[in-house]
Amino acid sequence: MRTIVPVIVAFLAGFVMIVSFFFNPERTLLGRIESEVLVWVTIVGGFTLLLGVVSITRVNWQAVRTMKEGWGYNLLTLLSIFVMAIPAMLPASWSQLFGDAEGSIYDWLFFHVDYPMMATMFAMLAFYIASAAYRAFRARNPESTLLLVTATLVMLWRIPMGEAFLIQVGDTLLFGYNLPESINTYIMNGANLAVQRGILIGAALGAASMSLRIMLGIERTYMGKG
Amino acid sequence: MSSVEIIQIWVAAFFTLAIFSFLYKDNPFYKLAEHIFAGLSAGYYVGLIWKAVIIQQLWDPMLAGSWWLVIPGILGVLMFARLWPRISWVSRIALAFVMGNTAGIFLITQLHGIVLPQMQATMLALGGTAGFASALLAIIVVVGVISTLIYFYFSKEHTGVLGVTARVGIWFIMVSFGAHFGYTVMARISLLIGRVYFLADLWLPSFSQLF
Amino acid sequence: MLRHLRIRFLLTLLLTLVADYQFAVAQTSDDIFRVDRINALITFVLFSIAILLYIKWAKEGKPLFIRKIAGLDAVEEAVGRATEMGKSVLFIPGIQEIDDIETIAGISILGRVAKITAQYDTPLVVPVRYPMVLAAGQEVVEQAYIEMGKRDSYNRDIVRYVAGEQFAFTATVNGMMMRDRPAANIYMGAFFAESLLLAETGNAAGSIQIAGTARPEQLPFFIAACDYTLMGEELYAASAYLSHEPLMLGGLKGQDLMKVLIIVSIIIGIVLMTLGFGDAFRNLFEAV
Amino acid sequence: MNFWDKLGALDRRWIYLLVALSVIFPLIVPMSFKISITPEARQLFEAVDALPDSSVVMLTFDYYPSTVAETEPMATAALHHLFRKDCKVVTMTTIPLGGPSMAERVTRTIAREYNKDYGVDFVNLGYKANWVAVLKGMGNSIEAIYPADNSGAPLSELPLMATVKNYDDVSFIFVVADNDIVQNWVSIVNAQYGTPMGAGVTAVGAPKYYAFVGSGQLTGLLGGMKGAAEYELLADARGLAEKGMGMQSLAHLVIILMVIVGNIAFFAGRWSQKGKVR
Repeated sequence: MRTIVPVIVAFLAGFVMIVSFFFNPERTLLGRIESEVLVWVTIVGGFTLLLGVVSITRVNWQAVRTMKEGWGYNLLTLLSIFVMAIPAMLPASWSQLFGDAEGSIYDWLFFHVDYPMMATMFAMLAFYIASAAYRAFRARNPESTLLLVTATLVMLWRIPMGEAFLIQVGDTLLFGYNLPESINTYIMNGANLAVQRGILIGAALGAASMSLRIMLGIERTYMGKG
Repeated sequence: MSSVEIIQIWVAAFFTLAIFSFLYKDNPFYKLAEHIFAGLSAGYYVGLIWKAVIIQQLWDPMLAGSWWLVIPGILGVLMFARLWPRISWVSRIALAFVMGNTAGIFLITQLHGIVLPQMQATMLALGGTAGFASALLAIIVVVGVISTLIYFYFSKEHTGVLGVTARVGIWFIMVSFGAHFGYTVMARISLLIGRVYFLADLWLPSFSQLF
Repeated sequence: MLRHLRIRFLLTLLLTLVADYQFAVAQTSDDIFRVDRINALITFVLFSIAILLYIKWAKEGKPLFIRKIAGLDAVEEAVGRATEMGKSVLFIPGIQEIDDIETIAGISILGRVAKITAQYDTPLVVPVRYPMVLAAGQEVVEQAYIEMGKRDSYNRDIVRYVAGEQFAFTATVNGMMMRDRPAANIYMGAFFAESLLLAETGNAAGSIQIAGTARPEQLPFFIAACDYTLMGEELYAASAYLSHEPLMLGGLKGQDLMKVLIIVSIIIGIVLMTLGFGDAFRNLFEAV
Repeated sequence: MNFWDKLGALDRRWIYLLVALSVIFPLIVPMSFKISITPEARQLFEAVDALPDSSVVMLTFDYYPSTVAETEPMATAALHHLFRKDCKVVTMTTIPLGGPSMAERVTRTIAREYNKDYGVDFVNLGYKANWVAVLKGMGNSIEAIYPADNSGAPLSELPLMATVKNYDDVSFIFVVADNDIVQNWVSIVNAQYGTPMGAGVTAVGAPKYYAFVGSGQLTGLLGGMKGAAEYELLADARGLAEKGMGMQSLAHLVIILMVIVGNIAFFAGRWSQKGKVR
């Protein structure tokens, strides 16, 4: 019961999609079912996101309740959740601070607090890359040498200053050979395209094989224990 | 700049700098920012799902007569059974519904939308009449695709012809990853530029307004 | 009997679903069956048979050959070096939950590493980010120590829980690296932006570094900063090679068979195209 | 400790400082360069440019706030181009964190410049969960997946959506994304419904999508901030990406320099140690 029901549900939810692919949806009952199933999936999918929120709330609440070291920070997380969520759920007709339109608390907190932080998180990586470039990226063998040389060429090619430099090099040393153009043709649309295609095909087979196993209930890791 | 705008900019600048402060070392400002960030993001989800799913996809249509939407609604609520170990198996039904559907779509689209077209695009005429450059490009693509596929083929030892091809594959892979490397560096720097631009273009000018 | 019923059920379901109900509003094509998608149907059927057959064989215990991945030799060599130097080995099974297949692959490679460290009494440290990964990791390592007859050398602190967000976890692990200066750092699993920071610190600590991940945006950094890197599918193959888990092994073999078919079709296509009459063959692969 | 060892052991904060300076310097001393256009960007621009007036174009905001520096200039330039051509624009997003807010704000800001009316000239569908089902479901009926637009107005009340029922009524899909979703747009939507599409992606993802341009599944591709700058130039909508190119240039040079100096220090250090042992 605990496994057989989910396995049957998973199979049917996937089976409809496969059959409908090979038949004309407009003329069969299938088309109707397919449409409805897809709507349902988008609805259930929404609840998965909420589940994440509930477990963040739980973890932080535990920390606050047991006064774990640094629980003040956890309290801050809890407060932030409520300050953001509650005004958003109140109808905008009550006050323009509610809802999610421009001028609401929700919109303001997103654009002036959440947004800059998220944008900055990844901006930090520029610094990390530079320091790793200096301290860790070594041409230790022929393979990594080739990788670093290609990387350098591509980095030069993607900036206007570097492109001008590459054209200069081509003009003076290589009898007017257009270096930037051949980087685009032979590296990006040649070797790179070929390898990405090979990897894409391999990854697609892997994803399809995983999907097949999930649909048939052979693969149940996603269900977890219990 | 109005005073509201100045406050907005200063709030955003404070949190930007608080995150950047991690570069020096882990510190209370970073921790503060990090925890507020986690909370606001979770709160954003609540507001979004409330509006986009619960109101727009469940409540309104059900009031309009689509009573059967109560089924996905219940399935969605079942998802929360995960939080209580004793009944957590019930959540599997909802999860299986979503996973099974995604798997069904993927199973077909990966083969039909990726494998077939990518195979077809590799079937190039070698040594055509279009000139040296395009002939060379066709050879690079063909050799690259096949040798990459062979590099990731695990059912035979890489010796003999297979070994040589796999060796060629690794060189191709290194060129491609080099390109990837260059592009990724570019991406991270662009993001830094975005933030520096904000600080220099909006935040700094606000100083003159303040004093 | 049950099998028979299952097939009957499927057929009935199929027929009900595709019966011509004529409630078409706008018809794009007159056929109920999409004849133009027959190539996808054939691919789909071939693919399913290949995967399922190999999984069946793997479950039955048929000997299925997978070549040893060169990266595994590198892992063993690195652990050997650590033994010679009398220093520890650091292993990180990625920073994702246990339901990520990269984490699962990482954990099965951890089993192999633990066996070698158990054999030579080399200290092993495994920081993890999730309680579930902690449980799985402890189970695998304990099993390895028992198998090597070193139950006494095992302690629960080998696999340890390091809480925190992505960068906080990274900072803690980096601290461990600089303090203990392990002889070898092994990264196997799902890594994101922290790949850079870990590999850089490991380099500064003078450790040998072996990495394995399937994320294409992190691979180049690992290749440039580590001594050996398992790329993409190699990670899964290494794990299947070690664990002989039927689902992984069967899936991998089935995919391999498909790869052969794909390569052969591509070559036929190229030959026909080069000879000038390949368009008909090429059109067989048209996706509509 | 000799010179090479010292160089190798340089504190990383000096390197951070160097990176910061390389990005700040061009702000103080503005530099301008000629930006060249790659064929992939030109193909995308030409495909959009060749659309008949008042065609319906779907523009996706499939990016998180974390990559706005790369992606938003693309979305902005595309909107300028589309509104100037009098195309009808339908926007949507598969990103739960910020996607709907950013789509709303960017689209409305630019629409104001061209006096476009909401509901007639453009519509923001917003977000629905589980993108695989969303992408597939819009092939049958957009209204089934999106009963209402982002602000809650029923689709039946929006004049534009009366003519846009599913992908058959969309002439072109312009995907702006910072994740693997592009691959699903291609394999689910383009492969099954045949709607032409082009993509603007972050530089991290760009190398992969050359394979889709090569197979004709994508008509064109913009990669990272440079790609955005190219589209800004082509569409004559100069903005942030073009301004960023100067900073980008110096920072790339710093990274390249770091790789070279780092390797020299490493190998020279190794070489001098070898000398000592002998």
